[in-house]
Amino acid sequence: MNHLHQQPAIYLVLAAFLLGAGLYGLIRRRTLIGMLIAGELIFSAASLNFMAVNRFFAPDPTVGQIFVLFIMGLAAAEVAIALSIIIAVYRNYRSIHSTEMSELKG
Amino acid sequence: MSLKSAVRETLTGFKSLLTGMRITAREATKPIITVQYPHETLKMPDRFRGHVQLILDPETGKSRCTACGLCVRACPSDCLEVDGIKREGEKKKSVTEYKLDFTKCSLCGSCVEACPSDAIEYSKAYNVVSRDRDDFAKMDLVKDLDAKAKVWAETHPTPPAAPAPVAATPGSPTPATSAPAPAVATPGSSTPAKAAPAPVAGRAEAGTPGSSNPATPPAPAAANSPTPSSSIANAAASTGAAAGATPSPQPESKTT
Amino acid sequence: MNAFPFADYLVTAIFALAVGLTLVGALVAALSTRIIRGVSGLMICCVGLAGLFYFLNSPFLALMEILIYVGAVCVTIVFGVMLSEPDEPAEPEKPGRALLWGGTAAAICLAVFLGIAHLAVNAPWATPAKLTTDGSVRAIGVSLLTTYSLPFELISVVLLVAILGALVIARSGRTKE
Amino acid sequence: MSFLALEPIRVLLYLVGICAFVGGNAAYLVLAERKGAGRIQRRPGPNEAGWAGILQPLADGIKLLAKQVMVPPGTDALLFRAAPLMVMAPPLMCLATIPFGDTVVARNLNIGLLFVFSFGSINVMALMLGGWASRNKYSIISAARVVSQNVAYEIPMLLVVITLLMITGTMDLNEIIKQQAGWFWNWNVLKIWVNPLMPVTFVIFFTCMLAETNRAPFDMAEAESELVAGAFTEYGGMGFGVFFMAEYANIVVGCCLATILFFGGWQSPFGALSDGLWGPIWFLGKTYALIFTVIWIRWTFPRTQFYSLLNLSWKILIPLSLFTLLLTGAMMKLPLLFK
Repeated sequence: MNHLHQQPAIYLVLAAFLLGAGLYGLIRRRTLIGMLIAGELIFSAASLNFMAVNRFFAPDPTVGQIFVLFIMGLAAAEVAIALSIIIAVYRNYRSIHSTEMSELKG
Repeated sequence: MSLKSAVRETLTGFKSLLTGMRITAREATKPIITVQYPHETLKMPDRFRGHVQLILDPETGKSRCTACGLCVRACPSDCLEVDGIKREGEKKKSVTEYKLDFTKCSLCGSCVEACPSDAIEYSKAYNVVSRDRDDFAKMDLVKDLDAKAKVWAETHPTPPAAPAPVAATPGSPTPATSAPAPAVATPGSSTPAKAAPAPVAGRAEAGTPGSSNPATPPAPAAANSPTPSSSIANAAASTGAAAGATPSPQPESKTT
Repeated sequence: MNAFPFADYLVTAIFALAVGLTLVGALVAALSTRIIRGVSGLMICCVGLAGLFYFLNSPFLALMEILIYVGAVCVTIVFGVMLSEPDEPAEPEKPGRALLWGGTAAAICLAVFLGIAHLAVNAPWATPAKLTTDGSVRAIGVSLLTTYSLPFELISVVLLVAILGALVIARSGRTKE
Repeated sequence: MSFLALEPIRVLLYLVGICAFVGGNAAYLVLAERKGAGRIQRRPGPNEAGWAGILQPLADGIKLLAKQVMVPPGTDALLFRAAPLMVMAPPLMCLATIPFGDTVVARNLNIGLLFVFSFGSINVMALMLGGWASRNKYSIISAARVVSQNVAYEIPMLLVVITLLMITGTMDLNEIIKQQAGWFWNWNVLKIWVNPLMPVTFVIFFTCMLAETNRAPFDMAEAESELVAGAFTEYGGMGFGVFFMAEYANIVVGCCLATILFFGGWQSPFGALSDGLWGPIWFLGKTYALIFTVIWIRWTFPRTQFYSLLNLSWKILIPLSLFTLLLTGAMMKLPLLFK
């Protein structure tokens, strides 16, 4: 257990960092696509957390992997939907800056 | 698109693809038909109209031109200049100057038709190149003829007594061209560009010393020369072998 | 492997590379001003994550991460970027305001990061005494089609709905024009 | 010798060998392509550099190396420089798991097939980033085409591969090859008792491979007549050279994969003579036969139009590959009903 890559703390801290970075991006990004990227970072944080816990602390190391697979599937679906919405928004507003979408009527 | 038509379309499409591949495979096994340009050139057909040139009479090794000036008069673009002198012991005048302004020439051929003594013809030089405009504005056809005559003389070691001195040493009647003539006739021996400012047949860099007739360019062009007799053809071949030894730049070959 | 004297260093170096890629990628994804760089950052982050997954005994998930995130998600996002040219900046924020909001956001995120990291490091994790499966690809497949078959089917339905929804939404925007 | 037996050293040696293999292949496949094009069009092709043009790749390489790599103003310089590096990495990675012979493999993974596909998908990203970073209309159009084309053809390709996975039951490339031992009718492409549509499956795979590697008749991404040079319009010198090499390296990887999946990899066609040095010989022979088919196809067919390209994928290949998938599943599971 003296190897660096067998320390669960590294993975967990890294996952927390990904979450922090994702949150920051979600707050500070001003375009919808930027927010989408930040959202993906948060997904990645969750995946990494699942995998780390799965590797070190779970009695059945299959479950975490399956959950990460589901996360990936959901992320792919989310990106598809989000991008189609973004493109529709762009067609209506000629912009994807989140501050400019202030009308309620589409 | 119904399922049946989709299936049929797919199958016929696939079959047509295979047919296409069969055709290209068959073509790929056939011999090559392109001309490898700097190594070989096309033989120009008999009716090809290049610029005008003086004919070397294979019997005498001289021009048949009598400087009568009919061609000058026939020329609609006024691009010919002919001059001649009357020599001792000859009935007719012989040409000393025959200049063609190729920049004005429209290759109409009136001069060839007008010539009463069949002294001019179309050359087969199709790739005339030069860096100098004067090479075309003042094409010296007599000089080309002299170069040809020199070659002719070399391949006729025992010519008939009468024309031999004239052909070999044309110094007295044509003083202007006597000096450069030897340099011209031995391609690759000396600096061709200085010795011969005449138009360059073939590629300008190909080391062909100044002469617009097709006898002195490298071997491929020599094959194009009009061959009124076998002796000229031999002459062309011999000079061609000499000129062919000069380095010629490789062409850039590209696909797609 | 033990015969090779530098094996440990090599493994550690590769691990450090994976961690570094993840960190740098996340930072670029969160901080860069240009969207396309952000996507590149996400891609780098995902490659690093794939390396980490490999170290977490799951080469299958590592490859799936690359296949899905780099090959599908990032590509789709770049495609979206191409269609909506988001790089033209809106009217710039006032510097004071930007500093204020940026500082607040950074503080919040730092707090979240430190808090979760503290929790994660100090939590009383229990290492299991005995593993019930080996976590191989075969085990994943068996679990997917037995225990987790319902979520598996649901994911496929979600993906189908996502495809159809994406088509409908993107199309409606077009007809409106 | 014991030093060579060490795994890291061995892998390192193999990687060096793979780099040399890819480099040599990329260089000489360009020559083979030009020679093949020449033959099909009844001209000799490059024949000036060396005997029959044998040194032409060297001349081209020197020319490209001597050129300055220009970064046009207005481009995203970092991405612009990174894209050629990214595009070269995937084929090199993929070749690391490809078994050239029974024991001639850099690193045999038990999920080698997935490895090849996951790294192959990076290629699209690299082309897109290169196209986008160029800030050129043509490049961006080309990048958009690359994406829609690759997305469209990835689906039937993966469906076909799933069909094969159902038959083989493993993602280990060497194991897949070993299952095709014996006479040539044991090759997956001819296993019509498993699925009568196996040859069709191969045709789908091959078509998708052509589209994925942006080869004619599906080279919409670099349609010279419309898009100058597509995604690499702005690249000059070795930047362009690397893109070009990567294209050929991808073809090599694709043909290796087709050989493994459908033509028995390093197995000889008649059961014997596939061990030792014969393995790589058979493998490379089959691979090069496929590569020359690719070249042959390129110089036979004109470029398709983009909509018919997408129609082919969405309306024909995907339904067909779904059908083969279904048929294979049915034929594998039907015997269980009568037990």
